[in-house]
Amino acid sequence: MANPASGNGGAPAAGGPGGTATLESPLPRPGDPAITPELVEDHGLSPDEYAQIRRIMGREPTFTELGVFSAMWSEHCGYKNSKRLLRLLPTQAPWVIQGPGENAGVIDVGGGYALAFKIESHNHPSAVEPYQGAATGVGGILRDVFTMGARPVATLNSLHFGDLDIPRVRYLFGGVVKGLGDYGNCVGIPSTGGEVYFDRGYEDNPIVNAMCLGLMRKEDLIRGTAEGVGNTLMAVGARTGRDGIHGATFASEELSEGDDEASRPQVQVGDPFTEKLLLEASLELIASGHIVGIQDMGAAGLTSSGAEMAGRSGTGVEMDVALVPVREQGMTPYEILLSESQERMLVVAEAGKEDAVREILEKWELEAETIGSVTATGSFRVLEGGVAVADIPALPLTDGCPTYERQGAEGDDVRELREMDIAPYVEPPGGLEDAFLRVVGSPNVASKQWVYEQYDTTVRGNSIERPGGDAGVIRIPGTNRGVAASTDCNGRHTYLNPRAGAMGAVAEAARNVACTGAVPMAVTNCLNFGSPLKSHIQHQFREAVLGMRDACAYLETPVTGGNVSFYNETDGKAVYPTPVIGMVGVIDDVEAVVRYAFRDPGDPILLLGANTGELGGSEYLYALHGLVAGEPPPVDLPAERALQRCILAMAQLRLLKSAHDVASGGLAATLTECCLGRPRTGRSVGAAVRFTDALSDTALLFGEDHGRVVLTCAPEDEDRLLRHAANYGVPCARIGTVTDPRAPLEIETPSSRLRLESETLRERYYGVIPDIMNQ
Amino acid sequence: MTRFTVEVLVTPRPGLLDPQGKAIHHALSSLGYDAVEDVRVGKAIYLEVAAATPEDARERAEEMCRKLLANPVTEDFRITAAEGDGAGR
Amino acid sequence: MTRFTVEVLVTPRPGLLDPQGKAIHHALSSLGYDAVEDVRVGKAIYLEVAAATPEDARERAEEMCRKLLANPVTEDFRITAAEGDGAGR
Amino acid sequence: MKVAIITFPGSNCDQDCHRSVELACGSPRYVWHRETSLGGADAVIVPGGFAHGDYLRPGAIARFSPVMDAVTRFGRDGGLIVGICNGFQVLCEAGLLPGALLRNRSLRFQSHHCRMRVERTGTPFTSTFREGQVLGMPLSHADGNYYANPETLADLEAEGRVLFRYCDARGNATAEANPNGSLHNIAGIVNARGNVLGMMPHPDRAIEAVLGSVDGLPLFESLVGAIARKEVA
Ligand SMILES: Nc1ncnc2c1ncn2[C@@H]1O[C@H](COP(=O)(O)OP(=O)(O)O)[C@@H](O)[C@H]1O
Ligand SMILES: [Mg+2]
Repeated sequence: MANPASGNGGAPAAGGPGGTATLESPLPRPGDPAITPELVEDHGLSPDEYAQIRRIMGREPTFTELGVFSAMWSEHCGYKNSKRLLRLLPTQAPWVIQGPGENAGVIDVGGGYALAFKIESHNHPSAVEPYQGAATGVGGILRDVFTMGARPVATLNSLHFGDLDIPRVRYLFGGVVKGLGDYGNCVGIPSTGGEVYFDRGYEDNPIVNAMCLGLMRKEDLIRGTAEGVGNTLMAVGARTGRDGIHGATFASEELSEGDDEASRPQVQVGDPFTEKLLLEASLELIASGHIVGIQDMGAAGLTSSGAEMAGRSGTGVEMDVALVPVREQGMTPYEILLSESQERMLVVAEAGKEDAVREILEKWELEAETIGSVTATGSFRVLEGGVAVADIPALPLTDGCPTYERQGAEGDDVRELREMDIAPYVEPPGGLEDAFLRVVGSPNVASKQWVYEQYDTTVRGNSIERPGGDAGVIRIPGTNRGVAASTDCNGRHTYLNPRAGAMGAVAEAARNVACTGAVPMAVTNCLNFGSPLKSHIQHQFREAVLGMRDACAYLETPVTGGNVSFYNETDGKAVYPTPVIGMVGVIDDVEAVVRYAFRDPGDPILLLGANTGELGGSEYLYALHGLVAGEPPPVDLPAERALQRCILAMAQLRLLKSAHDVASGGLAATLTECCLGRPRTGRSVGAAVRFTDALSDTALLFGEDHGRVVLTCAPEDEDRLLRHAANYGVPCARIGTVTDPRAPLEIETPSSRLRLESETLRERYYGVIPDIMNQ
Repeated sequence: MTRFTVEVLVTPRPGLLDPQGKAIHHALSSLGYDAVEDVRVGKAIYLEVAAATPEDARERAEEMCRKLLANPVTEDFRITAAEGDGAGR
Repeated sequence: MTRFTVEVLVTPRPGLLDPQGKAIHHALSSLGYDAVEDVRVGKAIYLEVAAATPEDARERAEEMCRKLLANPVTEDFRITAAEGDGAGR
Repeated sequence: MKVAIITFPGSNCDQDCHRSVELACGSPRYVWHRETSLGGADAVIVPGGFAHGDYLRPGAIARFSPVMDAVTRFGRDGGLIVGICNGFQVLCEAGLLPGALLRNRSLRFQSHHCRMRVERTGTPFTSTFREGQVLGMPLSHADGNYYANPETLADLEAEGRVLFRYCDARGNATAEANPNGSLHNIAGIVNARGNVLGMMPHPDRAIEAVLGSVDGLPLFESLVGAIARKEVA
């Protein structure tokens, strides 16, 4: 689904446009259930919404039409409860080629190339069946990208789970990671990064968001439109089955003919091999010039792809469901229109080019069937063996969904937590060293090697920076140019203060990109929340959007699309508000990419940015005290922008030997990672670090203040770096020196001295997740 | 206690896409086996269990299936045998 | 021609390490199923075949096994059933 | 010095191999799996990926692709063939190499850096390496656990047909250095005649310093050199 952040907000057309009158109106189909208020309610439509549907139609809708409306006016497709707020997001910049509203956003990355990118949630399917749910999530996001004409070159993800000591969480986590991996690996797309958080706030509702980056020559961009009256609609790819038919709850007997209820599974199974074929075939089709539009049959399948393509081009479509290749017998129009079977596309072929299209698909052992055509009627018209079963004005279907903006208020429980005095918890119960090892060994901070080694990270030979550092960097094939990407959202921060948390997610994602030497360019987002019908969720959503707006505007990283996932709750308990940010950036020369690990003994270590010691919402409080409390770190946007500009300038001058941002787990985590280096290939070094800040040891080592990066450079470049920082007005101080391979990490503060052996840190940092998962 | 071999067959639920079955079907067709009309692929699991009676062995196996061996969302299971040692090897 | 369902069971050859079986065994043990002494995991493949007789169906399946369905280096196969339509579903 | 790179519908590393051959000064060309001829190629690479989705068993379906008859004939005639990762699996299934690749001991897909020792130089695939040289390169597979029956294994060892063995940084073939459970830490083998190589790690992903390793490039240089020597002989 397209995120209508800048939605064109078309007012619903009054009544059906002219032209439809000459065609016969659909009649109820034999076997259709009667439309009752209960049936309408089961379809997730309010009485008011139903009244509006009747006004649009000028009559009672048929059962099939009701299904179509229910899908298109669902939260997922219609953005009922988010559209108005999303319009506040900045969406423009000179480099934005395609903003919100398409399958994926597109930006100009220079050298004649464009980058298509998008993130999407698959939370609920992953909670039901983690392996298939996650796998099909990857499939969907790949299709969103290659339907723009771009070849997928990298995937990322953002995962949030409950605590790993719970067996079901381990099952979900293991299944999701395997599902993401197996699917992307088979299609042959390297994974370049992501994030995983564990917190009890996600125990019943895991968050599984998948992101994809794709590259194309600028002139190859194609959109999901149904242009050209008389052009041909073709269903391409896998056959349509009864999978994932939209969430109506009535008895199954009314739905299907003759089949038992077990034949309508809610789970969709992914077929990555078919996806790979579909990817190659689609790119070949687009390059052939035989087609004018293409779109994934994703959520709400044929319905949303057909209606959206017509809606975008102001045309109509007419299709006959009897022509759609099906996997099962006896499927009704309702089922065919709403099926969410995977690995399918809707293609608009130029009239007369159908055979050429079929030929390309055949090469890839796929089917392409003509199912209808583009019309001038402006309506979404569906036949079954020539008999009309649905005829709906397309524009109101796609743009006429009623939107709501409810007033929300902060929940009292959250306010209490945020305002809680955390001072009593600042003293670590078992001493500083114990606290250090527990923070570094907390699954949130510890290495995600166990995760990303299940993903192919090197296929296709362009992975410049693989998972494990700040942002992934992928080279544009055949050039020296690279694109960087990072996904970020600290759900604890957004829970305690959605506005500051969302700003922080944008700031952190941009900082991660900047640390590699790439310029942050644009954002895709995935907004994972509870029920929008609740006041405190509305409040969270609004605040998060506003925080994202401010940060994206200030950092000049417009939002080009994304996804909203509401109703992430179980038994009335919602997930933490989790606005995941997927940030992309560009670097001109991948040889200049900056890595995160310390390199050579004797190199000076500098801290860019100021320590303020923010412990609110920190990993320290959670790992040592089980607390989610306090005011999370604020974002100083001007300081953040200066820091990022400064680091980019340093990278461009090739003054940096390493750069690593400070996030979860504070300086303790960052210094540990810098010393340990990459697993398997890296070389651990020690460091001698000394802080003089007038902060408590805990605040200094574990504070998660934004706007900080740990750098190293060659000894002779230290002065230049300091002068640079002064020019940008960014605090910068030398905090220490890199020491010998395998030497300890030694930290001195005004009140303590710590000496952490390399082997101890390694065991904690690399060992904890494998130990839990292999138990 | 005797040792029994319990054969557990775990199959994808009807209606669910079975990409593996589909691919094998496709391969068999291109090898000329046109008479094959459908293929579905599941798992065959052989458990060597110490139990007092065959029924006992089956019962335990059934519990294991529900708990671990089969995924109730996507798979059905059948317990087809509880014989002496080493069957199904 | 009648339609038969042929059940093909493909199992790792004895003596061969079966990491999947080992993992399931381990998981069952940690769930407290101490009575399980060994686990081996193979594939269950159901073929819907049009054939004149059950024997005919089995024979064809055997050929398919030798050609494609089983790897002779690592796997044994057994054809255990050729029944009417839809069995093993 | 034409090198045919076989492309199955699910091949993912065909482009990586193409670039590797180019960097080694050979002339790569893709051969689609439905072709029945290798177009006069001097050597063949079967690249990595998921040839036909790797359903059933990796390589099991691919071996019936039309092009495999030509590849098999080419191999039986002494032509040089390299199978990398999925290509190794395909060659085993096709009977061009002995043994089989089972599921990794971890049961997980594994994608990470590995080290392997060059066991023998002076072959068409290893002439530019040093004996005992420790190479570092990525591996990326779910089924790389090499298995062969005891007789086959004994033959492989006795005839010096194990070309690459997983090892640690010092070159010791230890159990810890074995990523997937392969018998005898086997990472790559050749057939009895010595003209067909199969290996699990990816030399095709170790051809540029900016990507972390150039240890794979000599393999392609050896291959191209062997063809050239044959040409002038
Ligand atoms: N689910 C995942 N998939 C792939 N890579 C991941 C995943 N989770 C974490 N990583 C990688 O591990 C590294 C550390 O992640 P994280 O702790 O989230 O870093 P940061 O705090 O800098 O964003 C990053 O390089 C990230 O890409
Ligand atoms: Mg970071």
